[in-house]
Amino acid sequence: MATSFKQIEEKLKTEAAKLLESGSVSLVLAYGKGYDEKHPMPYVAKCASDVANIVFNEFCTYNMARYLVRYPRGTKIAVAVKAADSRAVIQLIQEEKVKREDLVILGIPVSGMKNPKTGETIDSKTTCGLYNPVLYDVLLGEEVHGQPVVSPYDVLAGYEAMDKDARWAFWQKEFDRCIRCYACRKACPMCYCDPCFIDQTKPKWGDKSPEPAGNLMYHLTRFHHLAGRCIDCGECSRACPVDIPLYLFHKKVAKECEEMFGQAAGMSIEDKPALVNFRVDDSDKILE
Amino acid sequence: MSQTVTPYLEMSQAIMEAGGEALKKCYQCGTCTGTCPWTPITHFNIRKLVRFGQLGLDGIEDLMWDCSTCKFCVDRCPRGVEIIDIVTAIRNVYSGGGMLPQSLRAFVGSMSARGNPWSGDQSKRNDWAGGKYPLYTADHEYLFWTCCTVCYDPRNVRLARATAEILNLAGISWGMPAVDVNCCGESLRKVGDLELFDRLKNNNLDYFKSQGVSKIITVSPHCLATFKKDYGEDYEVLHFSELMAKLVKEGKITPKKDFGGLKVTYHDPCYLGRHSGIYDAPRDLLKSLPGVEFVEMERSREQSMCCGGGGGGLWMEKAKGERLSDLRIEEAMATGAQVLATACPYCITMFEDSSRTLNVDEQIKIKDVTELLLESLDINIDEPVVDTCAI
Amino acid sequence: MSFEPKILGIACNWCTYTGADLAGTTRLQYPQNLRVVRVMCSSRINPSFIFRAFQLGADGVLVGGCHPGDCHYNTGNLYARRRLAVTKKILEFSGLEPGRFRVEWISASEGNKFAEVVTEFTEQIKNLGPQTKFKIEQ
Amino acid sequence: MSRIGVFVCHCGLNIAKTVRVSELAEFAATLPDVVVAKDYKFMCSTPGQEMIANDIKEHRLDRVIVTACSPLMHEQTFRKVLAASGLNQYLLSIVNIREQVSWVTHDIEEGTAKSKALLNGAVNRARLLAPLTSRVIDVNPDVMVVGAGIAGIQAALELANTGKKVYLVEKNSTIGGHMAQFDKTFPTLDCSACILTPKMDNVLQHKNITLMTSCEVTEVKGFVGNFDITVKQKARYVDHDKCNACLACTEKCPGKGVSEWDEGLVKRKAIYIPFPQAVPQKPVIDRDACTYFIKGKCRLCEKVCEQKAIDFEQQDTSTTVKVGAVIVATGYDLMDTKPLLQYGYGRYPGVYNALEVERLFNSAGPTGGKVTLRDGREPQAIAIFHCIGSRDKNNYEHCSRVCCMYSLKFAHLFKEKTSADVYQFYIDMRAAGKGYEEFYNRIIEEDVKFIRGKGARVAESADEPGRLIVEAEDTITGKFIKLPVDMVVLSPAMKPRADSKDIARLFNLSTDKYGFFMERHPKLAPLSTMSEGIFIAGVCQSPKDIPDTVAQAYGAAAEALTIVVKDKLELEATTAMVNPASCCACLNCVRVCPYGAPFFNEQKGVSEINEALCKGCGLCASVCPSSAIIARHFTNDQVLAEMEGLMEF
Amino acid sequence: MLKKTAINKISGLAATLLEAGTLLAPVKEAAGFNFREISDPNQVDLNFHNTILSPKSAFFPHMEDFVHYQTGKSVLEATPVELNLKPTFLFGVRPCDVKSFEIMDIHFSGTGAVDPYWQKRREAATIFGYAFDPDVPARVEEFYQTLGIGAADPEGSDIFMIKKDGDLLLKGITPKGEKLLAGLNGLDKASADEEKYFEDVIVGGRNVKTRFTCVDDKSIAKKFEDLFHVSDFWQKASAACLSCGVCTFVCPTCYCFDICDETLFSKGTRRRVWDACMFTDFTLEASGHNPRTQVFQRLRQKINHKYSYHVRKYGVISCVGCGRCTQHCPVNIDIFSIVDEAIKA
Repeated sequence: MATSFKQIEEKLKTEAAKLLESGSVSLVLAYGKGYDEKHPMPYVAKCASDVANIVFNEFCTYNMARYLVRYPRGTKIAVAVKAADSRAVIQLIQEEKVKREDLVILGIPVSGMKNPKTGETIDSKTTCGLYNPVLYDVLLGEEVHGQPVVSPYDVLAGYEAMDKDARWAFWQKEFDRCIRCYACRKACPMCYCDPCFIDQTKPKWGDKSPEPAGNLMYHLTRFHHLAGRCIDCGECSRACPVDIPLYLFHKKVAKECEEMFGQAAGMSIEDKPALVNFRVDDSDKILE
Repeated sequence: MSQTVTPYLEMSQAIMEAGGEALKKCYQCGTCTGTCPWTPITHFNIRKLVRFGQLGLDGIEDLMWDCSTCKFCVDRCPRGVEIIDIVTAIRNVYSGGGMLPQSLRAFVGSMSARGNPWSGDQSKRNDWAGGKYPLYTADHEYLFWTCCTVCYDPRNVRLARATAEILNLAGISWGMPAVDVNCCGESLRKVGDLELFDRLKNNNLDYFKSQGVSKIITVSPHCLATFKKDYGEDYEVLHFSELMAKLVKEGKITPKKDFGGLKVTYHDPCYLGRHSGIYDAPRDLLKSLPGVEFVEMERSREQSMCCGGGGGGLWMEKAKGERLSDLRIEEAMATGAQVLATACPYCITMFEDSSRTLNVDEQIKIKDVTELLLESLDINIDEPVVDTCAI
Repeated sequence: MSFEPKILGIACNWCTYTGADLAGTTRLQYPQNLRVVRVMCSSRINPSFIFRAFQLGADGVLVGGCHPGDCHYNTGNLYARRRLAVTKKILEFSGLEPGRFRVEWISASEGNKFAEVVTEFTEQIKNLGPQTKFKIEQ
Repeated sequence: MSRIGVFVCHCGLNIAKTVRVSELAEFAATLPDVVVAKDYKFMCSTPGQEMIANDIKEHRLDRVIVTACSPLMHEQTFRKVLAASGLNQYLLSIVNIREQVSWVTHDIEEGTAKSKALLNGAVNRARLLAPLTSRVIDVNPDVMVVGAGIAGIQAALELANTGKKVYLVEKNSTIGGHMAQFDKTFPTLDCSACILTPKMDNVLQHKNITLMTSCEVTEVKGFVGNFDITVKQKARYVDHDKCNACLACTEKCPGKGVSEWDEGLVKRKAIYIPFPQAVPQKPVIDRDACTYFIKGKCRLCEKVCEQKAIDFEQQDTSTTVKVGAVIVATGYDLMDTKPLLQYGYGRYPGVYNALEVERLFNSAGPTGGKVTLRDGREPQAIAIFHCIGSRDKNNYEHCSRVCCMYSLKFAHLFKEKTSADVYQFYIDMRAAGKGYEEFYNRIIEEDVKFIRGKGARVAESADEPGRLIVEAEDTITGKFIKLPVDMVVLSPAMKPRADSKDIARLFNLSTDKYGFFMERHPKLAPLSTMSEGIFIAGVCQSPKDIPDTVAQAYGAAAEALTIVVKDKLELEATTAMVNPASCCACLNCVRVCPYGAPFFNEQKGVSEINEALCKGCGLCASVCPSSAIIARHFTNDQVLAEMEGLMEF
Repeated sequence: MLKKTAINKISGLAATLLEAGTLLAPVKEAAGFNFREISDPNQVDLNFHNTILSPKSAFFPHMEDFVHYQTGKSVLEATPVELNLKPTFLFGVRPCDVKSFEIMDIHFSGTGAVDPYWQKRREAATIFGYAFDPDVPARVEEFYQTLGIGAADPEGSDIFMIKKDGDLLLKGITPKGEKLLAGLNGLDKASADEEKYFEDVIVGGRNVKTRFTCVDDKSIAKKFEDLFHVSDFWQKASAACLSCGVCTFVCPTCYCFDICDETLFSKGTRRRVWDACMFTDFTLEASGHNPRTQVFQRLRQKINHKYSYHVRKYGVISCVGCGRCTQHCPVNIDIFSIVDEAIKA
């Protein structure tokens, strides 16, 4: 029997209070009240009295790993993570953006999350399909079992089967809508570059205006930068105000990377990010 | 007779255009001649043939019909010259000029008229089956490609039936081709009739496409090599020995009968060995038969002798003492083997002939690996009721 | 007039560029559709170079590097292999014809391979026709 | 706004034949920022260079584009012109319209069109070129020579004689290489030992040479002028400092090993010197053959050694040597002919390979210089097969260059030492070299039979046990020859040392497909490599004879000297740097750099690059997601601009 | 005079307008509704509450080309982009959004420096305001009432429209609107009941409940001025902020832009593109210095600009309470809550 949202919230509060009171962390990245119940917000508790503001419900979709890089290296942080979020933490550890010993990972096993924008239950096909955190120090509930096991890549079948021209037309339609608000990269826990390559003027990789060419350059390059790093939380797609299904492309790249390099992003802190790594016996077949 | 010749480069050009491009590469070291199985027993000189081709010299027509396309020279050639392509091209150029030897005319004629080399009635192509086996449809996994020789040649019909029975025993999903398919055309191509070859090929390809064929089993290594290399399409083609070796290995079929110490040697057909690189599958099969003592001949595997039946040799007359199959039988007998096994209907035909003319057909039996396997599986095939033509 | 594609080549200085020079030194003939950018190592190739090349109207892009294991910088091309493989997958999933992007390992001694690859690739691009998807229309 | 000058070279007709050079110059003149565009017959000639220099001054050029041959050819030439004219040499761009245009097409339309596109790209790139300053580094004056065959010995001696300190590293326990195995050398037939051993001795005595035998290079760090090379001293189990070379140990040793020196034809002791003139003439223990190491007891050698030089506890040790330049002269192996089943090598005792025969002739060899077969008989008929594995698509495509001549030498020596009939089976007789044709004529007159046809097969004779039948076509008569002989000599292909790819990796050398080291330019820089400061000599580059090898050794020594005679050295300035404002501290650069040049500055929170270690490959720039790394001379801007130019027309 | 048409026959009206010029109207898209230029009258869909993007793009497009140029040998050939506008009908704008045009006018023409592109587009346009549906409650994010805007304020519209059951009632507000309405074919005359209904809805609109807090322009400006240095307030407010540009891009009163030159080969365009004060590089100076590197600084700037600086400079809050920024914020940052907190602080 899965732990209820309310129970998780209580445990989250208890753990947060304990950690802050003992001084073992200086902040807890969790969820707090928003302007109504259906719209909670990412929340940073900095002292024991902040803990009362912590909430957890089915609308707390945000990937709190995204906020880790905001604090100076060495800050002791407790972070509440769901399944995919924990993978983001692992990936950040791999990339040495945070150190394992500076973190207390509060794992939340959960299913049935809802998108606060639409109020609908999030289809697990649009995320990494895990329910339990991969890495945690404290698990704030019982592991979720018995949910249908979905391959994170099943959703791709239809798009992979598409004729290339149809697929081009599909993506063109999607990317043409982009208004370059950059919510996708800002919501992404792995997009911590500032400036982003697309903001550069020297070199100027692509047009700044939301035109097809610049949009294509921005998105394709971003997919490449996230290759082997995207942990499939789906935040980019949920953040997008014009509903571009970015997760599809990220999934495709993640799938190819997993097949080619035998490693999925954010599954083990022992791994090295796949694209700044190699094996001498990598096959030339990957280029075919 | 005058020694004076003038190089006739137009002829050389014609040969290159017919596919003998490799002429240019040859530096006349003689490795081919030194390797060629014909060199010690006939006047045939493969290097000379290439040299005559390079310069377009007269006299080439006396040399060009002896090559049995065994590929030994090609494998050894330090320049990587595709000598068989040159032979084929030369034959094409000259036979196009009406220089086809008498013995091949019936062969080519039958190919042209009936689509098979044995003057067989096309409608009777599948008579060997006696209606017992299904025609290939898209529902079947494999097309079992029955070589014309196993369909029409009475000696080889056993091979077709043996294969069919083993396939059924192993539970393979298969069908045989419709009667309107043609010979794969391998020998025809090697005797140089590239145009007719293309016709036969396209007819077969149309059939494959119309039936949605993707996997093919052949009994003849000649069909195997042709489908793989000359049809320009990507079918999964398996020689029957490969499939059987796999089935035995996986335990799908288990040879039972004990041969009681039968001494068997194996002759590598050129088109299965050097042309297709399959050496182990038939050996593995033979070794899996209980009570068979397997012996190798001196020249085996990559260095195997040729039976002389390739490149149109099967249809040509050779004088006694100029037959490779005779030499090969002697070599087999020197091992003390009671059975000379092989895996090619052409080799079978050549060796059967030789063993009779050498009068040793009682001492050494010629068998296809398939036949031995069938025997070990205790399957009895009735004598086929087929109206075969005269050969 | 028949379609004459524009093909962008990006070649590493030590192997493929030198191999291309060797093709010239030995007077091998190949189609003139390829225009080569020289970089020091195939690992210098930023994936965005490839995207940009197609946006600039390249009908095909050919990347040449040292054979894996023979990189002048030891391991550069081993990284490049992975990065370019991902680039290729991205291009394909976006809907670009798979044949338009190719990576070949051509050593400094393989002038003939360079000529062969260029000839074959040019032919392939001709068959694919003009690249219109990424190209920015002006 | 730049002021660009474009200079189009005709290269005689090399370019002008398939590119309309004047049209190209006119085209250049229409491009933005191009203030002068000219074409000229030979831009690299003195008048050509002067023209560029004058135009730089006259038109106040700040960028120069030379449209000519490959930058690998003349980039340095024209950089010097810029430098002499007061312009930073990195403001030069070369457009390669010879190797990559005019020589690869016959069509002047295509050639001209492609040249225009390439030039347009170069103009785009030139605008963005930045002046760069070369780094100046101190140069270590010492040199390392790897491999102590005739090439390595000669190079080491030359360098040492100029007063430079040389580390001569040899894998084996003695120097000398293959040449020390020979008895006579063609075509003069002078005694190999007589000309080589004095040199070997010189090496040992030379105060400037540090001889490192039984040593292997395990790691190479640093760069031209400042290499740090780690050398592993393999355990010899004999303390050579103590050993006085009395060799009492070798007499008493009961162990038996296979003599590598004698190509496995005989056995040697477990503690041994490879041959009497070995340098150093001090023994080593072969662990695999030593009774003590195998069975745990014996130590006879230790007992007889008065110097107490035997040390069974000795371990491999490593030392690091600092040098300014390296000469690699690792030589060759013969190809293994066992897989060529048709020749029966390894199966029939009568079949020998060339090096085995060299040992048979050698008076210090296994038979004391007598030619006897493995069964002790003297051969009555001998066949020598040329081109075994050489000139052969299935094995090695190259001609091994020395086989014809040494096969002739063998024939002579066989004639001299036996009464056998000698047959040469050859494809083409190659005797280009001083005195070589004369030598060939001499051997013909010695009644050696020449059969023009490649040996096809060796079989055992059915009639005469122990004899061999060789088969081949005599292509001159077109007859098939079956010849009974007692001995067959194979002249196998020369191939690089089995570990040449490892050496290449260590020293960052390119190799061809067989593992021969690639020279920087086949004609103009045959001894330099793509790695600055590393030179090659001898057969490790390609098969060659002793005179050529020695000539290369002299050359390589001179090349190495050009580096180590200087105190300071200018390095390429094309390194990478980090723009700290854009660095997002992802550490990708730190992770990927093969040279460890980038590092993370914790204090500033950004990556930085140690430019002394940077070799300018640009890998860091491409893995930098925020484009913070600038790969100088190949910046993102420059590449993108060039691409845009190339694709415009 | 009040006219009417059945909402299910709206395409007829659309077709008429389309014949007369350019029609911009709400269109249903994958993510929701947006104003788009209509090519097919059937595209017009009034079954919306409000659009994702505000209608500001009708006068201030995301991208506006100013000059096309060609780089040449020595001279740059530049051709200014002329706007040749047909009469434009901006159809179905909610009252709070209509109010935003008034605020934007200050910047693009009101201070004396006239932006010709804005002005020309503005002059060519006839605005069809559209009251929020009286039967549908306001969205939780909306708070236009706080800013004194009614759900059915006709001011600022040329023609104002109110939905009544299946009908759409239209009334000319300005002379321009009246004239246009009079000339439109296919509209029915409304009944007296409907006239009364129309006026009732306008009045009732004043009382439609949205979120409300008492905001006085001057005092809120002062309040924020006082809070400027209370960084704790801003740190808390921005703790979740991702610093993306969604809020500014959907905002009807954000008008910041960047001018960029986009060049390819020898052709180029000088173009105005929306920019966002929430982007890091918004304040990046050529020297490399950036006065606003922290998220809280940027959020503070945005809110101060709207509620403090703007009031001081132009006497009016630069916010119309449409609630788009809150609704589309990926992490639910709510400007109303921040204002409310500030008042309480």
